Amino acid sequence: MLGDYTPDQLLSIFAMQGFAGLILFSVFVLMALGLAIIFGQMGVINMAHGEFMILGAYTTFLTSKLFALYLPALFPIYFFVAMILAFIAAGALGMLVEWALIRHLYRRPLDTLLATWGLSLILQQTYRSVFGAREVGVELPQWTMGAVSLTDTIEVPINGIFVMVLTLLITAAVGLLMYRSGWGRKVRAVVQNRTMAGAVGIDTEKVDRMTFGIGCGIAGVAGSAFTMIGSTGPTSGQLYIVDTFLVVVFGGAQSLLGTIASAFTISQTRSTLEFFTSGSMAQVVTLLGVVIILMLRPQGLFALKVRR
Amino acid sequence: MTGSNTDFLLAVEALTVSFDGFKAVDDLSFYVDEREIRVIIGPNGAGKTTVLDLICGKTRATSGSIKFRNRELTKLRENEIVQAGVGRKFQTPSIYDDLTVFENLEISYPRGRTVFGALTFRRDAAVRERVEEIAETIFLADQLERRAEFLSHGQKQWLEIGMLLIQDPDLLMLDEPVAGMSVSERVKTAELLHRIIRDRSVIVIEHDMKFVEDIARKVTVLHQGRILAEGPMSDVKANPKVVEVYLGH
Amino acid sequence: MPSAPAPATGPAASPAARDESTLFDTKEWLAFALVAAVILVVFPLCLDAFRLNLVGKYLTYAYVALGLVLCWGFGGILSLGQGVFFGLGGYCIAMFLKLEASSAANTKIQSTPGIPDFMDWNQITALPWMWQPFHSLPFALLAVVLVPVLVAFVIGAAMFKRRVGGVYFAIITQAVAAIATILIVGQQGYTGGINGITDLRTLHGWDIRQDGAKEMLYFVNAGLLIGCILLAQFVKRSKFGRILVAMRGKEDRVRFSGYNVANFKIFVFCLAAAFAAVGGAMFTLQVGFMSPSFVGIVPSIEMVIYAAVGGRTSIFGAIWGTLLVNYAKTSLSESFPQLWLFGLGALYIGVVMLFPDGLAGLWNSHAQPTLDRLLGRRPTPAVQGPASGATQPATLPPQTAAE
Amino acid sequence: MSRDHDDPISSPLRRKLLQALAAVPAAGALGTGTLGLAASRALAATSPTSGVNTTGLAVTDDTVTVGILHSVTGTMAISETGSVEAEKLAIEQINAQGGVLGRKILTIQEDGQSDWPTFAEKARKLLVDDHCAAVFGCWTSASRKAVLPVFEQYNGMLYYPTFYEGLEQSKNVIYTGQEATQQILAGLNWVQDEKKAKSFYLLGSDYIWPRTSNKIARKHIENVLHGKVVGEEYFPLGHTQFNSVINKIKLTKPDVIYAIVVGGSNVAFYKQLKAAGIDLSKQTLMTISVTEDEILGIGGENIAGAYACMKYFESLKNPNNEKFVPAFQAKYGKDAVIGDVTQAAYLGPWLWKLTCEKAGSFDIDKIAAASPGIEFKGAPEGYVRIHENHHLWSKTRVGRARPDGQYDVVYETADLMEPNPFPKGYQ
Repeated sequence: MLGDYTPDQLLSIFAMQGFAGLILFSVFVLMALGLAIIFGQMGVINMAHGEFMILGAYTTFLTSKLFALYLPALFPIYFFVAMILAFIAAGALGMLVEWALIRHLYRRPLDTLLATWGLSLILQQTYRSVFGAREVGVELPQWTMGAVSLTDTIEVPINGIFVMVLTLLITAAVGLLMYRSGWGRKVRAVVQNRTMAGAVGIDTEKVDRMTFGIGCGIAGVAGSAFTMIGSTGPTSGQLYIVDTFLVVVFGGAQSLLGTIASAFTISQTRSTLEFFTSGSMAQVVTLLGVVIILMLRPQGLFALKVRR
Repeated sequence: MTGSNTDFLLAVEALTVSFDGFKAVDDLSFYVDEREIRVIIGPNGAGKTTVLDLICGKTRATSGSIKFRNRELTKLRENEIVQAGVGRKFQTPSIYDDLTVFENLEISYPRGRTVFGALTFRRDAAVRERVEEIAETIFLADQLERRAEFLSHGQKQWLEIGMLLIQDPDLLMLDEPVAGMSVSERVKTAELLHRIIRDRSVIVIEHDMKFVEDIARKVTVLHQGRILAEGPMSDVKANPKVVEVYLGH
Repeated sequence: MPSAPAPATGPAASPAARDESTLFDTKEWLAFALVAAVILVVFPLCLDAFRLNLVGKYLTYAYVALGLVLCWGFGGILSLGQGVFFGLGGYCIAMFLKLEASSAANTKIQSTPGIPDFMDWNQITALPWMWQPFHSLPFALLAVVLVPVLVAFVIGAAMFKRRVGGVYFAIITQAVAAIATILIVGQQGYTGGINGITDLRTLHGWDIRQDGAKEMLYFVNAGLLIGCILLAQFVKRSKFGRILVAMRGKEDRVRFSGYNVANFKIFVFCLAAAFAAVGGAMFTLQVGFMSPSFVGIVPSIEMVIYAAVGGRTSIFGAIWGTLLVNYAKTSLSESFPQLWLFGLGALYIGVVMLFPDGLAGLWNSHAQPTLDRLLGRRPTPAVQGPASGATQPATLPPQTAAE
Repeated sequence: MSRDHDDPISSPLRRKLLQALAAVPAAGALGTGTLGLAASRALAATSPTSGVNTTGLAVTDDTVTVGILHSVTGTMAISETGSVEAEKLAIEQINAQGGVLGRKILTIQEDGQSDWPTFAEKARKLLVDDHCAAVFGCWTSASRKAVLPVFEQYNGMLYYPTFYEGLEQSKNVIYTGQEATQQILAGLNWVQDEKKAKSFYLLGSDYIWPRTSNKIARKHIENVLHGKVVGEEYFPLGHTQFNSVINKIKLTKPDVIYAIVVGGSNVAFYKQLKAAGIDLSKQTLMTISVTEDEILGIGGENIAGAYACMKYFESLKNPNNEKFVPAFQAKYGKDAVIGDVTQAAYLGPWLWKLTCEKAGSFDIDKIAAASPGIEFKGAPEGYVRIHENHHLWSKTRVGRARPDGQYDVVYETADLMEPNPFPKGYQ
């Protein structure tokens, strides 16, 4: 199919495909980051991760309605407020869930899997009861629409750039938080040796709750950002679960860097395949590839040790 | 790298393992005779447990060779090493909490170890007798129907020893067998060990010096993954280097 | 080393001599008799043809739950992809039935008569090679079990040999379920796509849509299920069952007792796959079609809850759990559709947090002591024996077994 | 059912097919619609139950029981709710006019739970236990495929509302929605005439309806319109990343994007299309999968300018629709929107009533035989008529999406389009 194009066009194809891949990469990172913290640091399988994302999306939806109603002048910037609210809402729910459910289930990862699946069903039904079964349309500020033309033939959608920048910021923030802040040290201490961390005066319960809350909060922000590119409905979150888990596992669970690298690998593969084959085949081939690689290299791409 | 053939029961040669560049065991060589009792001592982090892990296959060597009756162990899977005649007791009691004492011992009984064998395994008289005999040895004859999880710490240690005994290994490796025991349990364990080390080779890791002196003929002192000293207890005890890094503390 | 096998007549005085050579102990006999009586006698007598068919459908899920009890309850291997095996089994028999329903005479109006209608709609002009052997019933029956077992073997061998377990295994099986669904839906020319393989009519000329046939199939289904229960019970009572339990807690120790753990896991995973596949095949026969909606992630996880509600380590609990959850689903979702999803969600949480041993646990901790007390007063020797925990000690987690 | 196959010459299926191919549009000319309405009460008085019900249906002297079978729970509940509402509204209106053959309609509603075996089960229940005289229901093809053998085995009557891929015809089903050619061909003709379109990019969700529809579209574009298909692509259900295909679209610059994406993917697709700078006021996009219902989720501003090819739009101007829309909104709220399928579902009870009155009976065989030629002049979409192949003759319309979520009707075919579920030359 490439024979039909001039070299110039080919260049723009590759450039635009590269951006498409980068956008997909950002989406994956945003999805996986919260989960990587929760799963990687706490060993908890949060099957309701997608529902936390959708909570963020619904928060954005409500915020947009409120702004349209009461603060129409500020509508263009409502999105930033919405993201903060999404973080708070999802984070607060996350902490509540940690307190009510998760803390009783540490060391029983398969049970957290089932319990959070139950939670996801309950959340879905709650969304359905509150917001209706149909997807809601989130009205976006005008500036998020359209594309930036880099050259005559290379165009990049603004919302894609927005998601990329957001991903960069959040990743940097999480990195700082985990590796440069006192709180991050505490988290890592608790992960490595819970008893010892407790003994030296770290409130492990509080650290757990905060970690879980922050992981869920990031999911909320991701959900908020996804209103730009995806759908917001009661069951939309479920669509993300498989991809998200595979990204985290493929990256090697415990390492943040691994998660990012794995998101990059998977997104670029899929985006390239999508271009040369079709959407369905691309997804099957990518999933299959990831599963086969995981079978051959169960520790994931970048982890140093096998966790059992 | 493959080691040469020897008359030793166990020949460890040039054994090295590194974790992310850190050499936990560094170019280690030592030999264990048939029916020898070898005690390994050394400060924390000296690599004692890692050596046992390497021999029993739990950890894979980076280089070097481990030969058991001139059979290379580094390439075998754990279960094959066990079937070759090496038994291992872990530092913290590693038993099956959800099973009874009887079932714990029965699982360790060396018959029906394949899938098909396990499906067709029958609890016949030979099995029962052997289980009861071992239970007698490890002071648990009256606890056979008890779930292992409800045993005391000392009893769990004994049970694990019993699980090794029923395998009847030629080389028995014990990692701190008396750690965490009460005084009376400790006495009984010493007595138990004395009985079971009689007709096989044993490698013991132990911190309890009195216990070590009691059973050891030859001691290997490890420090930072290497052998610091080796020889009869009395020699080792007098070795100034050993005193400095270990005994002096 | 003493090794002369002898009949089980060891020292009788010791409690250790409790007889494990029989398939059931007394309590299990009762549980088995109850299950068999209910599904073979009570249901057929009390339910009309419609309800009986419904229960028959529920029971096909019980095969999956049964497999999960062995695989997850005993072995600690949680597969979130059992729907794949259920589906594969179902598709294998559906392919045979579809070919029989697509005789040249029945499909005259197609541009290519003699091939399934959905192939014709997808411009396929000749029967694909992988469909060819499904003209033969023996092959199809064999494939029902062998194809899923082969898939399970490949997955299991790859994963367990490399010691992937627990959560990782669960996530990968889930991905497999996702892949299977996308493939089945996408390759509609070969699989019938999202509609599945529908309009199945006869099995060797025997019209499976008639009430009589459905009743017959119910009994075949119930019989096979009882066969699978017996097989599961055999595995549980054998040393294999105890090794599974041992593996669940201390995998390393089992290795150092001289067992190749991976082989045991592969076997039990394949067995669970085979059970699920038989269930899928019976589903197809009783319901009359197979579709990708039983293969995906959601149905696969839902099947886990059947086993969990019954009590993840209870073979008989799996049957009751499946029946109960499905009954609740059918009746609750009719009258309170909203409530049902809340209820199902709460069920997952409750069964994990409050009743980890499900129905079986509740029975053992509440009903059984009462029953023992009642029966203890009467001169009934049947249920006498060691205290309730002792007959099934291997399988009960601490909460209920505390004596 | 087996009879059909043992003796193919007399098979009703085959006979109808032959008739369909022979195309006999004149057959429907004999109107029964007005006659039926007027005669309803007279018939009631003169039709004893034993006469109108010889097959043990749930008919008494003053009631007749029908079933409604849709998903009220599960993933399909979103789509099927509108159909349930429309069917209930129609039944209510019919009852207000005196019912069918003088009998009030009672309904039994069952929930298919978005689960195909459940649909089959409930269909069996409605037919075997409840002896429903007719069932209005199903939405997805998968659910229809699941219940079809049940309806054929127990001889029931299903009124199926959704536009679908065709390739099916049964004595026991009346298809009140369009089969694929009715939805596609006229729209493509229009877009070629109006937009001088030569090149088309086909895409859709990966399952039978979009694939079959695109297949028909491709044949029509290549063989009839002599245009070019520059790309054809499918995405798994629930797919949310369309940037790659949007790039391909930008590169191939098709005159028309022909999109049959469904569900949540729809939302993502149109948002990303807009974000990528593809302006639907300049780039022609035609869809057959977005009704007013779907726009609620997509957001009107994201899809404004796109063309949809349907038989009904809520904004349609005709006397019937001007009564129907307010009636619907009076019952279900003023925000309720009415899509193509909802309107088709509304037709079901009315068509059944008219057929009963023509046949003078509730018996399924008589209904099936009397159906061809039944006309309904009160349809919100305008005049419709049942074809010998049990599908409806109806017009095809093209609407242009407005930012407020409604469509402006920009074109409608002059004549009714003939339903042709097994289109020769398109397979």
